[in-house]
Amino acid sequence: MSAYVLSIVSLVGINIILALGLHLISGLCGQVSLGHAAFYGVGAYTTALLAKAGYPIGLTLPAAMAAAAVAGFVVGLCSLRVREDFLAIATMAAGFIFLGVVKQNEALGGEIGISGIAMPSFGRDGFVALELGVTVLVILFCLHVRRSWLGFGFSAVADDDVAAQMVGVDNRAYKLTAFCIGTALAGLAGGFLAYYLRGVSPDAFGFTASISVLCMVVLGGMQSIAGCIIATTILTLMPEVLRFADNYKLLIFGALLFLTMRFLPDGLGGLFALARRKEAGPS
Amino acid sequence: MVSIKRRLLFIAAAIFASHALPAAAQDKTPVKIGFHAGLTGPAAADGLSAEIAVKLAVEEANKAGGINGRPIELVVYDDQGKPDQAVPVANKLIGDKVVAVISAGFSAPTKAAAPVFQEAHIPYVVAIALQPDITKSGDYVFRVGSMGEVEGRAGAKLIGDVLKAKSIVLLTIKTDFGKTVAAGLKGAADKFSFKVVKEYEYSPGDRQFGPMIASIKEDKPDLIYASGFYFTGGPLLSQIRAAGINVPFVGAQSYSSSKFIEIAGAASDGAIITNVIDWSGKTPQEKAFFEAFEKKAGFRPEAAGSQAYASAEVLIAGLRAAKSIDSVAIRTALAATKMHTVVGDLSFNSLHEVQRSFPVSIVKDGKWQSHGVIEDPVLLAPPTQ
Amino acid sequence: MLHVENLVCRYGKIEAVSGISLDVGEGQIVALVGANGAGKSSTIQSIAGHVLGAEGRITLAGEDITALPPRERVRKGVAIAPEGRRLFRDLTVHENLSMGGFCRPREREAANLKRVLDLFPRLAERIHSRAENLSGGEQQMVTIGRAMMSEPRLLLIDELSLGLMPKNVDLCYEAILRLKREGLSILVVEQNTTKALQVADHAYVLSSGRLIWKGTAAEARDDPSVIQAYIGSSAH
Amino acid sequence: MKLIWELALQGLLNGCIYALIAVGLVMVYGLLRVLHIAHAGLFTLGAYVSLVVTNATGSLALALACSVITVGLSGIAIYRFCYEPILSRPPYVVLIVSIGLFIMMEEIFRIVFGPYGLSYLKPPLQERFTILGTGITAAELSVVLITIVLFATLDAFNRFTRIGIASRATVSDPQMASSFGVDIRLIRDMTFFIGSAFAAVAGTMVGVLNNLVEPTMGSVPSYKALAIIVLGGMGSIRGALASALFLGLIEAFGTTYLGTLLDRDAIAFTVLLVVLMLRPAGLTGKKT
Repeated sequence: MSAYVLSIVSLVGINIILALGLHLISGLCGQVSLGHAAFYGVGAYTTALLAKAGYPIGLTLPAAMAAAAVAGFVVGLCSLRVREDFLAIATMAAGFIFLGVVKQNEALGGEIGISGIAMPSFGRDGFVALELGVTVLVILFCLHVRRSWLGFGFSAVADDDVAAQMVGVDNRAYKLTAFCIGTALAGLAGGFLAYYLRGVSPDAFGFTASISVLCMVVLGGMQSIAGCIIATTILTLMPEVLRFADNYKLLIFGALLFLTMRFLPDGLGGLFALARRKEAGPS
Repeated sequence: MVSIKRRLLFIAAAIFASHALPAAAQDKTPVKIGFHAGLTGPAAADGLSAEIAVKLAVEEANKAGGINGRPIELVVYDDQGKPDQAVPVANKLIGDKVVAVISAGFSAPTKAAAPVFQEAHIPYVVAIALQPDITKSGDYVFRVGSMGEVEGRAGAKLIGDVLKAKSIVLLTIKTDFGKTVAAGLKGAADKFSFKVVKEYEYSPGDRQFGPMIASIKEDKPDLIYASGFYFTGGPLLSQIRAAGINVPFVGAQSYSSSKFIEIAGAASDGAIITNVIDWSGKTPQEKAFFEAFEKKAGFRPEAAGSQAYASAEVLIAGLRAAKSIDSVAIRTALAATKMHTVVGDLSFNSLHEVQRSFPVSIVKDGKWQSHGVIEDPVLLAPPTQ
Repeated sequence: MLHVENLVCRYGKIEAVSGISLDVGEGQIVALVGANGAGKSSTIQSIAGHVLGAEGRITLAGEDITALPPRERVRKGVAIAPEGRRLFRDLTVHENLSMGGFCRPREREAANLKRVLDLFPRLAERIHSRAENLSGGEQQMVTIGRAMMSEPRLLLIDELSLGLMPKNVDLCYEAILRLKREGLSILVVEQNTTKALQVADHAYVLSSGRLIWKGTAAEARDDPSVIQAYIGSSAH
Repeated sequence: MKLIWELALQGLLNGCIYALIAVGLVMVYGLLRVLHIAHAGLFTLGAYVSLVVTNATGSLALALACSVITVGLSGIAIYRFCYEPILSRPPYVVLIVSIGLFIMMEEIFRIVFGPYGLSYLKPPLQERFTILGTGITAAELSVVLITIVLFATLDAFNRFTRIGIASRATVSDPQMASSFGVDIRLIRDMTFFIGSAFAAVAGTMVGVLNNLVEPTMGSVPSYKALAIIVLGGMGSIRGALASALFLGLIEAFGTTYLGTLLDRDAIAFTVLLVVLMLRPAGLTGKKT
């Protein structure tokens, strides 16, 4: 594989981890978040700072996950007070505050960011292999969560959190758990991104980034892990595939987003469900 | 492993080339130069201007015989102003077998691409990205745009020595450019015996500066120095004047677009900047560039376009001087650059940061006009580490 | 005035009302009683046109209104004071009443308003209060008043006394009797069977979506066992 | 003291612009519970139409009229073609449709008008006045006056006309309103028209104030206006005005006194978050 293909593949992997994190929070547990990129950023900055200080990747990535999960726990606690659109906007606010703090903090590189992170000792190919391996594990983990009691709890909360509470589901605990796991995954993705870019700069974790992750999850169909993975892959590859369209690339991107959701509101997951139903139809 | 193999191949190629020089002279296969910038998204204004400039430089070079007889082929990719797009773009350029690359991308994408090119040993000429760490990626990275810190020092000299201001207010745009300019300027304030009475910061998205201006009125400065871009500086300056503050307004090259004057209108009169290009266009080279660019683009070149053009000039000269497409040879030739470009005489220091002087421009009669030059090789020496 | 024939309402696979027929004569008060979930609300909402896909035939003064949307029914003279009152919370009493008469010419609004305020003098005092700031009783008055603003021939009232203090229940029933005397036909859904049967001319008892008893209110009143047997002790 | 007065004035001025932009979003949100991000694209469209017409004809008044009509009708078109068919879907579906639409609009502006931004050939409303010891330009004064007049008119319309009351009733309970004879579709069209027309006015005034109309000028309003919806507490127009002015003041004083701690957006959103934690239904919203 050429370096170009490798770089694309690893970007796809990072985005899948990132999007699956949001999938858990917004798709499975129904808590739409417009601030996911902030946790991505927390992970990336944690990794960048630790890697610059000489710590190995075996330590930086778990630390990134932990830091993002802690941030996720705090935001999750706040978000317990608000619901639906207010929750979305509260998470958006959290994203802007994260960005504001990072930009103003010289210890975090301020506007300039952090650069000069060394590739892990096993080299670029090894890094890509590690990252893809972890991506597969994350996918398996998410599939597992969905089938577990945890997943049922999430779906119950997503369906109707008042009703869920009435039948004895502690929706606060479930929401917090979803936030922690989802943001930990975002932190992991951020950690990989820091190595991938060999540095971090604040603007990569802004509102636009949060929106594009949400697009991946929604386009995939909120309920479908496969849909989420495919949508993420498509959206990540889109700039590459559309290179020929150059000037019209973002326009096409917007149009695709618009048209897909306008005419296929259940996302790609809905398409699969439709296909399955058709297959099963005659019987 | 790969890089060692490639290096061996290059050495072999170089040996082959040196032995078969007459044959190489007949070589008409194009030399590929890569180019990336934000051509869509928020970076598009600078990116498109730079693209026009670099294409212009390549056309002109091809008319003048290309690289020692071989035509130049420009490979252009859009990084959308995003760092995560820049890494695949860099790898794709490498896959396209470019011999060197020009970046007119902003800091974040350029910073992400620089290590990729460094590891592939592909000379990388950075036109406008000002993030200080970019050249620290390694010895294949060169920067034609002056670092913010250096431009800040040039601004300090302009304020203290030329405009004789004693107390100034500093308005810093929250980007790496703004922050580094502010650091350079504040660092040199004592040397040029003026005081920064207050520093304000604002975001690139801001267009309404009322509260800041209200507060500046209280500070009663002799001069306002504001880093920013034409789209912030234009509204800022007209609002400052509308509020009745009539002290000199000084800024950096990022205002050099004629849009700045268009936006600020009459208020722009007398605004002074440390520029990258001498607007009087005294040398035939500059004059020709102005005319050719304006014909192609429909507007006058500003900082991004000029620096991208200069980067192309530097790279093409380097390729010609290297007499081969071996990366080491190109790097060596670039490091030895000492030439006159549209942005003046320039050379690189040990960190491959550019050393050059700053023409000063002033708005008069609705046009940027030449207003002297800040020349001080010691003051304007870029950092070496 | 109203004739309902073989009404069926389904919500998904659940049949809430299975083939009910009933009549409301001109100038009559008819009570529709039954336990919770008997299908009373579905029936009355179907008559108002609020239930999508209700089957059967509904005629108003001989005119088939089955296929009409709610607003056409209001124009024809069917007004509802719905369960839970559903006032426009952010609007004032005056505005709520005004909305009731939205489908009638504006010139008649003042006269209609006067009629409603005569009926419920207390609303005159609260005419500029926001609906959400009213007491439960006042809200019910606005709900009935709002329906009256549309100059109905048939008034539907869903769960009139639910959540009201006895004093206010009496006030509302007095108003209804007055309206009846003015010639209005009224269909009341009630869980408070005793109260409903005191004012009604006819009564229908529903259970599990079926009509299980009908007759005059007097019959039901005289023979409490009828009601007791069908609805149980929950009736009071 | 003078500084505080001037900061307040500038804050209110910015607040007026926020209010003009946000009111449409608030109205749409109240009616449909849709986060109408593409509204910020209509704001930009309004700015472009006004600029192009003014530069062609020399009349800002004519331009404003064209802008209001074009943008108002575009608002209706967006509702009819983009939102109406998917209203029964969960809110995030409509949100993503709206985001897609906004991206498309920004890109179309860039492709049609270029990425550099356009300016007025003869910038209008440049005269300067001194009021209560403070200098103010005609453009700034116009913003304040327009805001007062438009909001007063809208409020009167909503309070005293039948259709205005009907539209508020529709916000409160669409089904009941419809059953009393209100044509819900008409109300929605009207809401989109009025909201978009306000955005057109806001876009025009921002274009005049900055003498610059850029393809991306809607990005900051696109998320700031969301904050106003929340602060104002769901769909209340008076609440929107109050919270827009509040946000303007917070930013004016915040950036002046706390600018070294946090940037403008972060200050605004910190306040938003604090308000949300204390009053989860917004500043003027009801307690849940």
